[in-house]
Amino acid sequence: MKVAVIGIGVTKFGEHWDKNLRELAIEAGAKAIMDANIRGSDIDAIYLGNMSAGRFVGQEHVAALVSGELGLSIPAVRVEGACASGGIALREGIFSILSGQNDIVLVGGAEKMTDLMTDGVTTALMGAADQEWEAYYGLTFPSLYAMIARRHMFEFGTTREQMAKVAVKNHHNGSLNPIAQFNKEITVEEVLNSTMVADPLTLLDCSPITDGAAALILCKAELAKKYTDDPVYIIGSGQASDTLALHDRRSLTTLDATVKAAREAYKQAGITVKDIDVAEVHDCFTIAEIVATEDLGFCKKGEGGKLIDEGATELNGRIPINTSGGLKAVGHPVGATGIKQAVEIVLQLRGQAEKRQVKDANIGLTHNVGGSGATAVVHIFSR
Amino acid sequence: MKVAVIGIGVTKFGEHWDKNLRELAIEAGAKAIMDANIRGSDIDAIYLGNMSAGRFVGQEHVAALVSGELGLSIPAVRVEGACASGGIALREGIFSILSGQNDIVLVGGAEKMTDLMTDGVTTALMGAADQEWEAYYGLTFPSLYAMIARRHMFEFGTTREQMAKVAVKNHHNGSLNPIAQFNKEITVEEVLNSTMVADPLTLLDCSPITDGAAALILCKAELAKKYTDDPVYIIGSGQASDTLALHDRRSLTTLDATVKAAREAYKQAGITVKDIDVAEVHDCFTIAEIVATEDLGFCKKGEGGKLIDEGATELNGRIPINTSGGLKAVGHPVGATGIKQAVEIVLQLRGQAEKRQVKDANIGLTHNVGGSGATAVVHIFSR
Amino acid sequence: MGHESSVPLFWRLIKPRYQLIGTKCTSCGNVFYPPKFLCPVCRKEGKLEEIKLRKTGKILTFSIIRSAPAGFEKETPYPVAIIELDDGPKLTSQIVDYKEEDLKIGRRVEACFRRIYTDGKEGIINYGLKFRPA
Amino acid sequence: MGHESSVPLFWRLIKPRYQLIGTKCTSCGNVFYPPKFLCPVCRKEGKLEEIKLRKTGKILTFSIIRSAPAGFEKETPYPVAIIELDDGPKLTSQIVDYKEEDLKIGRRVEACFRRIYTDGKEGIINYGLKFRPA
Ligand SMILES: [Zn+2]
Ligand SMILES: [Zn+2]
Repeated sequence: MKVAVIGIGVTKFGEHWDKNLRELAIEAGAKAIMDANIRGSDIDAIYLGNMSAGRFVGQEHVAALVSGELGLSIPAVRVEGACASGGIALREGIFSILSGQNDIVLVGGAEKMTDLMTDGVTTALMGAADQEWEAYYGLTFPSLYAMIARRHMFEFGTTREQMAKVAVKNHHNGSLNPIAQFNKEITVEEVLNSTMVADPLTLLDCSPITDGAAALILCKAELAKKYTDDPVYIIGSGQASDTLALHDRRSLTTLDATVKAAREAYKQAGITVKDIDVAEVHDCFTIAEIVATEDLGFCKKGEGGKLIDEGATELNGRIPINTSGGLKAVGHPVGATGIKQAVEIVLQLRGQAEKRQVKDANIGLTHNVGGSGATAVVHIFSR
Repeated sequence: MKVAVIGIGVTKFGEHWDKNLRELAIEAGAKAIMDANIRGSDIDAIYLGNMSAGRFVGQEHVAALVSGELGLSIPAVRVEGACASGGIALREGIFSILSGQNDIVLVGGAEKMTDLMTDGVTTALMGAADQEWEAYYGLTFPSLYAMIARRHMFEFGTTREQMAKVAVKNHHNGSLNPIAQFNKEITVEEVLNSTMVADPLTLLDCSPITDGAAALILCKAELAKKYTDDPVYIIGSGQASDTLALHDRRSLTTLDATVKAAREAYKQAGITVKDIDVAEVHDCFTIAEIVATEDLGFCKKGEGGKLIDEGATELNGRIPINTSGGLKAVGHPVGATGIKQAVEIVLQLRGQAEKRQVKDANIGLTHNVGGSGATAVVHIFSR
Repeated sequence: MGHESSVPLFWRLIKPRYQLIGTKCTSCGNVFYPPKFLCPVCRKEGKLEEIKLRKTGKILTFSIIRSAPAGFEKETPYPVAIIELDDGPKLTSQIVDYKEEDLKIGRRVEACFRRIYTDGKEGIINYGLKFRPA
Repeated sequence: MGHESSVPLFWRLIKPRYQLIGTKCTSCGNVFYPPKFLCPVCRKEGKLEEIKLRKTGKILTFSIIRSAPAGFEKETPYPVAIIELDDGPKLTSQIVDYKEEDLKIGRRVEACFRRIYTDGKEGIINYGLKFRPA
């Protein structure tokens, strides 16, 4: 598999009181079109990842909305897999090129979350979990990941300090990222002492509520050099599913969907985890990054806490993780996240990540999760 | 383009007080798997069309839900384009096979609408239109199509009787279809005298609120004969977009997206409209079928009313349209409709449509519209 | 409209909704209402500026709603229309202060400021422009 | 839960929710709760029948919710857990009638019938099973 990324665009992530969903999506899309130096009319199709515009702003049919606002009449497809909507949109865009139907595709992700009050957002987000057998009993997303955390602590001795260090690292990276919602460094103590949301997770273990959009221009690999001297290629794509409800899974401390999606992506790319130079993983909660580093193979099962202790995942570590600041510090506009991860990896592979730049970044990975792990999507990027 | 349909499955359409979304989707999926005579483990991916489970039943992430309930861990993608969600899911399933990534794909559509009260459904459905510039002013879907109808009457002299005849024909066809929500014949007078919903459209001009699901098993064309002696092939697929708001369009009496999608589908299939033997078109309202027959080329612009007067679209007419009973009589579970249309065409091409069977049906067409025409999807099927 | 709406969702659009302020592309000259964020004709080559539109136009098509969405139940029946403004753009709104014979294609209308609906959840009253015979 | 729920949405699931009735596949012997419509192991070769499960099990993991979704605000803080029933299936519910030391992995619990929450919109009171130390 080989498809080129020839353009990227992203809005500031944060609370955009003055902007609506369509404006955010169009801003990201227009930036990507400019970056790719193509004309809008060169685009053959639009894929838009969005989790819940129906509940956040009352609007479905958002891909056609964006296409119309861009003055295009091309196929426009909204793709949804909860918080993995962006990653899935990217896959569908890739498939549409590999199928021979399209040459150039705009792939975006967008979410407008702050038009609802916080409890409304909490409720809407539970649409990613099992409505009848989890949400019905008053569960929240923090509590689902808190239960993963508690079990991980029980089975592997993972500590609250290790989780807090994930937040500290990602806030540090975010402080170097101009689009990040949070630009302030934090300390382990601040994480541990912040408001308890769902034991053992505090507010600073959780990614925030965010508005934002991101976009990529994909292009058939053979055509890429026509548009840019510096294309980044996607060389592997894996996706897998698991039961929607956390309680139905084989394990509470491994996301089998991540393991399976990663295996497929590595195989397609013809690489092993050792070849990865930089990765954006789905840290919706601090524990999620720890579990992800294990499930993706950056360390053995149960040693994710040790990995963060060793500093291996810092900007200058063995395997820098979430150089953008992750969902934790950049923010998590759910449908946009998977595409924002790709934007960061493209910046890293192009050598345009400025103060966050990782040395000799040739191969990068994105890992995007839906819900508590019912969907996982992994992509491998190469210069 | 060539992809095979080797299995079909559909639930009864109607008010399923005793069944939830997942049960409906699984029923249709399991039937399609049985019909294709494959094992569940043969399936490489699931594509599910669903418009608004988030608002109808509080559940997003529905493709992973269905995959999990089927005991599968394969890629599961929910696709949304309002009432065209099913048609788009079919396209994405096709692309995933043409891309070389998948051999066998389950494509479904499902919607559970009757868990909300009618005014809630009316409101949720407006998510398919422009929330900020149409819904804000109190518009409803019947009123959007009523404005198309009024303008069509003004420009072309189309009559209320002609619209009513569409309902009469489709209820007749539906009376022969065991899955249809309505199994009763109706008269032109009954349509004209039923409750006014949005002038000039009455209740019997409108498709009902429906629960239901439908599914197809798609297979790489070269593998089809391994599973069935009687595959149906999809030989053309077109999709196009237009502005979300009706008022922004070039015309109020033509859906440009339908015209463009049909042109692409005919081109891919290497046929003209004259080669079509049977068609399922998007008759969410009676006027929509009249406009569709024009936009697809079954008659000249403005002559859709005449076409129905002539009886050309009846079961034994020149070009039988909506042999299933259409959205009008079978019901319109929005995300499922595009797949149900495909099920009907496959039945017709297999010669299994029983009392609705059209003679010598070799080439069929499906036409699925999202919203008031911001999305249109056209597929061509061949024996 | 029935969406559990927040305050920003509404005040964000107050200017165009209250004052008929659209956008004009200085490159191609097209005028847009509702306002655009990007000229759909010129895209990156376009440059949009705000423009106040004249309040007059004519009915292109209409309907009378008898089965309303949540929030509008008490208004039924109410006529809605697509109106072509004299400045070019087309929009959707309600018709008010009308006699039966005013509801016809081609009827000239003008914008007037009215209450649109009250949001059930937070009691926010939403205003905007409706159109009356001119 | 916050969804504008209708009556059928709830009574449809009364049996499994009130009585811990799951399904058993007579082909592979697996027991499922929440009940399945299709055996996810055997699929078309499977045959499901209803089975009443024993009310006892143990806590596999838990959390205490301090920031609740709409409808549960007044209950905070409340513990939730994933429980493995003695009959095999795992489920998610709330823990009630507990002392602090009961909240630990491995603690044995049993099901009890309780009010879950009141639906704000229509005032429907939703019941179901919670778990208490056994
Ligand atoms: Zn312009
Ligand atoms: Zn079994």
